[in-house]
Amino acid sequence: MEEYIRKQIDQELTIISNEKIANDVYRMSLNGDTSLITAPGQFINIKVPGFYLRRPISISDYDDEGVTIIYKVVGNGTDALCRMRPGDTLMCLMGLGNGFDVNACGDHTLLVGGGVGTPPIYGLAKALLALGKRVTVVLGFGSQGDVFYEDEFKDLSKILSGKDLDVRVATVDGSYGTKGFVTDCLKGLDDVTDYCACGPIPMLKALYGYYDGKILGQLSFEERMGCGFGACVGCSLNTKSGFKKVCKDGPIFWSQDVIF
Amino acid sequence: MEEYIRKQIDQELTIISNEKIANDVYRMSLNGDTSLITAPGQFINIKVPGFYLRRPISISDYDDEGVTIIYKVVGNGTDALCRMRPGDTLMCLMGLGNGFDVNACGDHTLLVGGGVGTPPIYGLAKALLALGKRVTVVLGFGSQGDVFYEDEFKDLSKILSGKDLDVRVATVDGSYGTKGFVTDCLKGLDDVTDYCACGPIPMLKALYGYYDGKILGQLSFEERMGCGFGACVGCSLNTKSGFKKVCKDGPIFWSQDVIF
Amino acid sequence: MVDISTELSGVKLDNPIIPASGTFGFGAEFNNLYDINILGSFSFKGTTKEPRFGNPTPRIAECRDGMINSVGLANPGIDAVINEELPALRDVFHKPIIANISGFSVDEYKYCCERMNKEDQVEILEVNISCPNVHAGGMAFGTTPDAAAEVTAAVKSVTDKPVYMKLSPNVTSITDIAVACEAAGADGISLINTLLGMRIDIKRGRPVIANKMGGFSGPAIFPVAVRMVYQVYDAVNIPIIGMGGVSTAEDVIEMMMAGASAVEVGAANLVDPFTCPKIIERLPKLCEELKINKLTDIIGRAHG
Amino acid sequence: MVDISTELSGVKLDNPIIPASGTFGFGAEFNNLYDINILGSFSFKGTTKEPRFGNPTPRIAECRDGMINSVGLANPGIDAVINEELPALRDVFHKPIIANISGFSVDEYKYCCERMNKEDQVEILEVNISCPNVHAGGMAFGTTPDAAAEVTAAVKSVTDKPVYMKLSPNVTSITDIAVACEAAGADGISLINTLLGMRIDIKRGRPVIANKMGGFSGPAIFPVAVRMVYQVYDAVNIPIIGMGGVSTAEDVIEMMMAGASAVEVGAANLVDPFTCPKIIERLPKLCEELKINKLTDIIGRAHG
Repeated sequence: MEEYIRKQIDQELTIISNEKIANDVYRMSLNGDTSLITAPGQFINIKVPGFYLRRPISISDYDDEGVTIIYKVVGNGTDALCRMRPGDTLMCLMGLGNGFDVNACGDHTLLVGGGVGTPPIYGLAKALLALGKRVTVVLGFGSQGDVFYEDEFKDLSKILSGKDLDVRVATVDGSYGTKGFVTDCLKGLDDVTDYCACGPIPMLKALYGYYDGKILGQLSFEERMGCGFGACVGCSLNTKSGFKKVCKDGPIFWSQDVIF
Repeated sequence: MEEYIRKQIDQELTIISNEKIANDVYRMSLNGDTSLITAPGQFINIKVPGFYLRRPISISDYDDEGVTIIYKVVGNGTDALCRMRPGDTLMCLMGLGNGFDVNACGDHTLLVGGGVGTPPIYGLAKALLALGKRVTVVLGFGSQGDVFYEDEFKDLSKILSGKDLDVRVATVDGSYGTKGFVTDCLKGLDDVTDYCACGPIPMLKALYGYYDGKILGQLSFEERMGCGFGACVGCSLNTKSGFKKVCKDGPIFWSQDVIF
Repeated sequence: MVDISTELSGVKLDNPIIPASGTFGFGAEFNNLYDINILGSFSFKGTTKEPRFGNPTPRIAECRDGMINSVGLANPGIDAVINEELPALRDVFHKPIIANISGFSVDEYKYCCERMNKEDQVEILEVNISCPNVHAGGMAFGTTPDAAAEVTAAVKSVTDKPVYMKLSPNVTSITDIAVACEAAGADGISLINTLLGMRIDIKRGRPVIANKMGGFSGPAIFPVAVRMVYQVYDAVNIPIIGMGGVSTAEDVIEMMMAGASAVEVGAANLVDPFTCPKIIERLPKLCEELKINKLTDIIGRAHG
Repeated sequence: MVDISTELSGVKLDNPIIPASGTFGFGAEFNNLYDINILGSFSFKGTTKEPRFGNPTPRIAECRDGMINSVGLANPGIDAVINEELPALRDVFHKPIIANISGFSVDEYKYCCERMNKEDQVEILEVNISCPNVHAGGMAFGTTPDAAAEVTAAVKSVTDKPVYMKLSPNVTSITDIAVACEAAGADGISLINTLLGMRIDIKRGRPVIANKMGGFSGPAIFPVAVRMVYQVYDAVNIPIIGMGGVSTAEDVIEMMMAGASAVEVGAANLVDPFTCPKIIERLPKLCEELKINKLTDIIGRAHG
């Protein structure tokens, strides 16, 4: 079959670890070919044995050897995923979506993650810090038991630039960090040049309203997908520049394009 | 749930071995609870992962530790079965069907197996020899490559009674043993008191015709089954004593009851 | 403590789980395996006036996540059912029984329902106007509103037990049929019966089953069943027994949220004979997880 | 050497494999993954007169061995299809194209088919009278023989390309619809479109998809598709494109034995984008195993 194949996006990955890191939230590391991943904010689409549709999960981190994903158990498919063990293999469509445009980021980029929207922000932070850019991280969760990756973000700073990274956490119920939403954590960040965010729509909308067009943002959207690579048009988004496919034209859209 | 359960027929068995013994024919040994098996000629109904209906496979041999089945790859389900490995487990409905009535067998029982109808005849031979009864075995196959278990039958004799067991083999194309059908191997067996047979309908019918009501036989039937335990009435057989379920009233029927 | 009881036309059920007709015989096979008194009720093998062998074999075919049967209403006939099966069942089963009735003419439906009307333990009549297996049979009645109404009115005239009409999904408008049954006096609707399906053995180049086509059931058809229960709930004001591929407690909840007051479990009994006990065991726990205190509260909830 | 070529109304196809409309866009996504010239043909995204966003999201739900979509004929509209999509496709795809047309009035069907008639690379028009997603749309035409015939006659009057009517399975008698289309001049029949299905999110107690119901496809519906292709093959004398849950070379053979001259592959493309190349690779080997020398020999073989 090789002669017809132009881009083999369906790769077999092997689970290295699969561990719980917060309420219903798991981190899975997988070994395999990552050459198709081109930017933070992309996702992989996972065939979970026994389920018909694949599960699109954003990439938290990757290197030449494999990827790390962080996912929440929200249904039967992710429940089956969290029961899989090291050594098990998964077929994954690799390197889907546009990802964040790191070159478009300014001198001080605000990075915002809400709940399981946090993982792609981690990969983005790593990429921006590697480019020597300045970032501030704000994470929002429901409650203390939902919080994850605050330390991992702080560690990034030490490894990459040697000075402390400003990482702020809000919880809706106030059980950890600032009580409230991510927009309650933005004090003293007047020199922010742009923002990148992934999380629930109300959070994206609140950020959009907070900055009111004064600075631009890259916003990552979620939608129920059929295929994940632009074929079925299941996950459409109506934007100011026309109908877009969240899986292929997105999942990252510029704030000025979004219709809230 | 235990308090409602009266008879837990759905048992988990572990595969010990799974090996090819003839063209498309495999022998699988499974470890597990065999306490529900009561007679040779019964079958187990196997849930092959990925397939909706179970696969009914007759028991070739069993002891307190487990069962041996011999099956032919005839479709996707049995193909998946033959790819399973030692250590894999299978859920099986145990001890289904009536089995052969060994006490009804006479002084010299002719045992006839045709193709993959041979396996239950092996367990039956073992049971009858253990009771000190005399048997003659006739096996029919298509061709030399299809032949299996001739040696195992002969070995039975040595172990159980110390003298040679008369085992005759016919192949349709004459590439092994007598050329022709099992009914071409019956010379010199005038003192046969009764017969037990498992194989294709034409073979059963030929035997029935050969003995023409002079001696009685126990005939094992096959039919596509839904459940295997008498619930769906998928595998009915119209007999002289009424409509019967092959899975529950059979698979063994007395020759005088059968309408050919 | 979660209340998982429910009710069908005044008949109280300890739980909504009812083995579907044709997958549970007259209960004896399953009563050997577990105490069938844990069930809410059960719908016995579709009964006709005369004994029937049914269609020629083979009459079972496998599908992805389902199966096709063309059993063709094999049953011992109403005399044997009343004289042999029901007395035996009475000895072991002390819950309400649903009598499933099929027929090949309006008179035959009437005859059987009139006979069943005298059987005390039978609390509901489920009238199958949908079995797709019999060439000259049930199919016709279930495919037009007029014929469905005619059968409904006829059986209602000979029984004072609640009558549930069991509908075929192989129609353009399931709501038209359901509405016609309600208007003709039906006390409830059972749906869905099997979809008409077919498999071909590619090695032989012939249909797998002798009768070519048959009734397709199993988890594969569940989304069609949920859709039809949802539509019929909007269209009628009588209770619905939902069925079609139900295999888990989650499926039961989904079917009730679509509009079912009780749920029949069919093909699943055949591949795992302990399906019903497993669902009944799991149901209260699942209700707790979903914060459901009283199961009947969720009937039709998805209509929101 | 096995001959796996086939033919639809004089249009020769190297093999019978055709990605189904709505699962393959206008080919660009898949052409990045493999050379789509290996396909027999492909049926592009259902096109309407005006651009359409389609139904509100979420519009995808998962089922056991299948999925529900309520995309609702999202497409860029016929102007953009003719001016942008087809020229781009022409550069990369050199096999016959099937234009899939939907509409909300007879005039709209006519308008679109007349426009497509001028596109050289389009060799067959597949007219969708069955999409169950649009409230005011296609559904009505596909559910009565008269309306199906009206659309057929209208589009035939404006094109000299072969017209294949794509039928909805959500009807009491698929053969009545097919026969009406044939009588009105259809050159072929495509079937089946999706079954109308629904899923409910039991955590929220609400339908999974915004539009409540949608089109159910995938391996789960294959037995219904085989049955309908078999029935329609008996009822008409024009070629059939068979579809509905086809995922493997074995499914292709089964569909052709039921009566299909070519086979569309739908949902399977979405879960494994390499499904069509895998089938095309496997098909000659499977034919050898089954002792089939010429694939067209098996069309309708199961009718015996």
